[in-house]
Amino acid sequence: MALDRFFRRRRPQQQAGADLPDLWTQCPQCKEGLYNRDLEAASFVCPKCGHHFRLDAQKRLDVLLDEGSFRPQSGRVHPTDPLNFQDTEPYPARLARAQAKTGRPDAVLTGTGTIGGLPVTVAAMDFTFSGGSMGSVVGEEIARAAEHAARAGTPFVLVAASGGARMQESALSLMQMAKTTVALEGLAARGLPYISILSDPTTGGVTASFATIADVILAEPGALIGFAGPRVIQQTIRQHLPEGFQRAEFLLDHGMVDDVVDRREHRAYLTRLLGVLTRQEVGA
Amino acid sequence: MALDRFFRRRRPQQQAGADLPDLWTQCPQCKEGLYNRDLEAASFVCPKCGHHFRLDAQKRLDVLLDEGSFRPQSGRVHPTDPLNFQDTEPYPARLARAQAKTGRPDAVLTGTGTIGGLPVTVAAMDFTFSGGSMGSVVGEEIARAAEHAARAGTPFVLVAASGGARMQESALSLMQMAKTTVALEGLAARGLPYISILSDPTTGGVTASFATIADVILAEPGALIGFAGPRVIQQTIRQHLPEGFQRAEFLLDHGMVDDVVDRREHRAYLTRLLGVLTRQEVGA
Amino acid sequence: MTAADTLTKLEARVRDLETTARETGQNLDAALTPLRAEVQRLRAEKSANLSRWDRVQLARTPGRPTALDYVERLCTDFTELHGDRAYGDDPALIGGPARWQGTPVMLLLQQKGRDTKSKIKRRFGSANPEGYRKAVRLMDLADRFGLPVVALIDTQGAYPGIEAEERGQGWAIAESIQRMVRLRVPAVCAVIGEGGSGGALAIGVGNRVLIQENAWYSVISPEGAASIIWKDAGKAPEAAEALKLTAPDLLDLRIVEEVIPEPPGGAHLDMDAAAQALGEAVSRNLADLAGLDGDELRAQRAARFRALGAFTES
Amino acid sequence: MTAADTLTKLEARVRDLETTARETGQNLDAALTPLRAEVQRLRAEKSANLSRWDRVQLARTPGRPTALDYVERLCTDFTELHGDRAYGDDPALIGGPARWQGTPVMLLLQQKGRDTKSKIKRRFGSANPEGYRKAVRLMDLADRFGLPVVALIDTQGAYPGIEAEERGQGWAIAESIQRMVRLRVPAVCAVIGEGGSGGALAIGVGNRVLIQENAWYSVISPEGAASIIWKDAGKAPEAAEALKLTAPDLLDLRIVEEVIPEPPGGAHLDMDAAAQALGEAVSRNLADLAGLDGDELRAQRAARFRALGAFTES
Ligand SMILES: [Zn+2]
Ligand SMILES: [Zn+2]
Repeated sequence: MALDRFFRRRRPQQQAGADLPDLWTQCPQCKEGLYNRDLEAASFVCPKCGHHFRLDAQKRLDVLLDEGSFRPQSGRVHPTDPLNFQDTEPYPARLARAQAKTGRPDAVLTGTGTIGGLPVTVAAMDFTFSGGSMGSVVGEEIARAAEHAARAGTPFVLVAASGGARMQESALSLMQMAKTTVALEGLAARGLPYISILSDPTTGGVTASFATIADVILAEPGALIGFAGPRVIQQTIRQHLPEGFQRAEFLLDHGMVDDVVDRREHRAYLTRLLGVLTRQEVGA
Repeated sequence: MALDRFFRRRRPQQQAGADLPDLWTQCPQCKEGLYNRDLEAASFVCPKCGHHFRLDAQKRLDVLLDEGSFRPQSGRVHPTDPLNFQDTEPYPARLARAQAKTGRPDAVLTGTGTIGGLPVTVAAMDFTFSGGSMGSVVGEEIARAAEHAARAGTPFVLVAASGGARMQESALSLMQMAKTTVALEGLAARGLPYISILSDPTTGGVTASFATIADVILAEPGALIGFAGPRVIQQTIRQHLPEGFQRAEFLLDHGMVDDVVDRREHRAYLTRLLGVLTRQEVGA
Repeated sequence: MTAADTLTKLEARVRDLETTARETGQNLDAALTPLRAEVQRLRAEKSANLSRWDRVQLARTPGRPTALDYVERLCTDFTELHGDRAYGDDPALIGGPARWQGTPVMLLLQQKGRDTKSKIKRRFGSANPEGYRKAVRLMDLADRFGLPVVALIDTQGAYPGIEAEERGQGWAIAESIQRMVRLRVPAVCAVIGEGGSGGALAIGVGNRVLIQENAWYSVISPEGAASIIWKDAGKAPEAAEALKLTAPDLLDLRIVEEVIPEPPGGAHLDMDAAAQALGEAVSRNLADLAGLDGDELRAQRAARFRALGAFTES
Repeated sequence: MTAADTLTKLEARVRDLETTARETGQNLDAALTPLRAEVQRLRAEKSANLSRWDRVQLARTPGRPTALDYVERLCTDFTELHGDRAYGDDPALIGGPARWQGTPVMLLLQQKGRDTKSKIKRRFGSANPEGYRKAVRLMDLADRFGLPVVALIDTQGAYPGIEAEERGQGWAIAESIQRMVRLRVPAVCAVIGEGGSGGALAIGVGNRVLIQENAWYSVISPEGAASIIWKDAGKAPEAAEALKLTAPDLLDLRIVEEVIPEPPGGAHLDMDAAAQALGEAVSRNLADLAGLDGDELRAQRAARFRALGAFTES
């Protein structure tokens, strides 16, 4: 019930984090033509209408962390094909394509960096890799990052972007929901903050596990966030979905997220918040 | 906002627990004439329509506990007039009248007994005393009973019946909500079950403190249970209250009570439940 | 004639003879006994050759025992506790204290309903957030009173409704998973029919996870997978193959510790026998865990789930 | 002429002179300084003679500082966290981490609103169950991160609405009280305006409870009490007398540890000075508690509330 909506659809004009093919990009919301250089300077938020372009994991961490502070940790763990999964093409072929496209073994990038000078451990999901779907590698890397944060005594900041669990690893994908939850226990036990940022889209198993048990949950404006995808809901209940349903602002109204925060404010917001939660004076 | 509805109204025909003036009583719900002897044999539940008559504290414990097992503990703590409270009459005069009527220092009766042979500590609020209002003595006796249960290692069973906190002790009454909560901590810490039974009516401060933090909450059929009284709500929102609003069955639908249990089943229900929760073989 | 046709015919003859025996008062055991034995043999043979899709269909057979059918056969002193103390009571996910073959436990049950009316009321076992929040509350009680948790899983998934989303379906499932990770009492989970997605895992974080022979457990239903892959829910049989969702598959993947045998032909053909096998398996696993203290139980459960996943490392 | 009339007239003259000074650019301090001193003296005199009902009215004066007015003056780095993670976000009871005069704390604030629109949105500070459930969540965070809790109480009571009852208003308040009893961090509460009933106590279970000079705290509002006693909310002044709901009364009853002075005439006449006094009192109490560990803080708070009540024993 996870990958249905995003996995196959392409919106190349929205993949601002991928290689930008031209000098400018059209904003899908206000249709304004934007110079890519201006867009990047604005953290890939449309300066005209505030539309938040989707970001790949590397761009995400560039935007979030203090400049030049990122040190990657993920990358050594690689996916396999435990079920010998075959649909319209073999799973290994899918993986190879996604790996070639992103230059990444799987749909997550983790490491360390600083925010406002404060050392943090981070994980960013990569929607450009198989719709950010969560299989064994995503689960393992997030678990390791959380465990690293606990060992190193840093806050853990995770950016979610996922269509849900990865079908091609079936129940093994499902188990990542429990595995990541287990790994996050060390942070709670040590009084270290865990912050999740839900970006467009965050649905399925990710929403029903690590992304929503954070101490503080932020959402990006307009992001689609939910457990069941809108299409599945519509099929089940045969009912019109209300305007703005499952959008970040809707979730704020319904008490599910701590705030909807413009991407351009993320670093300042986290600097302020983490400083208090860790009882330190920070701000670089 | 507590006592408004019940404190002054009298429904003598419903006060089955008080002295029954005649040989028979008319059921206020089905209007059937019932022999008092039959009514008592049926735990003061109308055998025709199931209407649960209100009970005073002594009758309540007679119905709830194994016959002859009750040993009172409350009774030595007496109310005072800390605020020198004066409305249409002085508080001490009110107290004296209620004491004379009930033969009790205040609106609660506590002690020990057995249910299905299992030793328990109990507290029953007495609606016939000032509408079961909670002042310092009610708070103190409930706190002591809870503490006794923790010391003695027994479950604690409380029957609520209250219009709310006692106005005549103002903020001191309010503080009983915190005091009783503090006293109940010992049970949770020792893994001893705390069961509350909400009877008609349970409103105000009692609903917002000890009565609703029980491990298991039962309600009697038809009982009015809520925080704000219906009249206060109607005055505030100037809106019609839905049918069955704040009744036991409504609360069950809304997830607030574990079950609505006929008074005639209370002892059997608690025997079964407490046996499992205390991991004992019971049943007398 | 195929083995399946033979089996169908023999089953009909057994029923005929049983009817005749009842009607005439004659003892026909001399004839029935060998016939029944042959039926059992053919059922076992059939079971061994079931496709994954066959098993999915068995897991959905009308008349397959529901959680409450097992509870009625295995438990005493069950007290169903209602409500999440915040919004509502969910009839799709129920529970409360009981004695499981005599042992005090806390039950968590996904209950599909046994007739049309109760199936609708219980949304075919698809819980709303209230169900998962009630589960959290019951796990709090289990910890407080030292009651092992026994969870019977039987759902196609959490309910995908507008209101469920409004009230935080994902949040509620995540909290239930987290609460179960933190349990300091033993938890034994058994998939007794369908184990669909996060809605199943929400009460599936056990020290031991068992599955009945003809139950399935997967990240997505075969229909859901088929809709995504081939845009055609009708290709569910193919999706079932690909998803490796049967009990033997899950045992291979170490996602379950044990496959609980069902009576030949499926649990619905002999509820008592099915219950007996389930009861024994759960009780035995509870007994195994009884020696561990709260820290050990929590650590064992954490280690069990921390280890799940398939990857290589360079 | 009464002292009150004199005060009113002198206040008007001070305003006139200030206006003139502004308009003409003349320095009129020589005239203003003695006038202002006399105004201060008359205000202090008036304050000492206030009836209980006068103070209730002061607590409700339009323009009296709200919780956020104090936060703006005393706190830095406030991050408002929203939502109960189950149903909604309540603007009547808000909170989040901040630095209170530099000290990291978790704020819990009953916020009435500062203009008509925000007052309506915030239901004049009367919280729904979501508000209290959010408070519970914030207390969880406070414990996790070792942040002392600072609660500013200002409500006529929890909101008495149909939906509030449906979603368990009583349950939510009880949970908030219980959560606060269990805190392992210091909790300092201050009643800054109205402290009405369980809706106020829900965030009032502090190691120290303070109250501003012109705030009130009672089991029921004067109007509510008057409605019950005399069937006439208009008799609220008499009820206020009977309820002994003022700061000095509560100090006598040991329900509060400390009365925080307000500027002469009330906090609304000099928000900065009122904030300064509140900030100092809270900070000093936080400093007092800083040496205690989690067990001690919990025990001290429990003992404090366990001891409250008036009775005799035979
Ligand atoms: Zn735009
Ligand atoms: Zn009747």
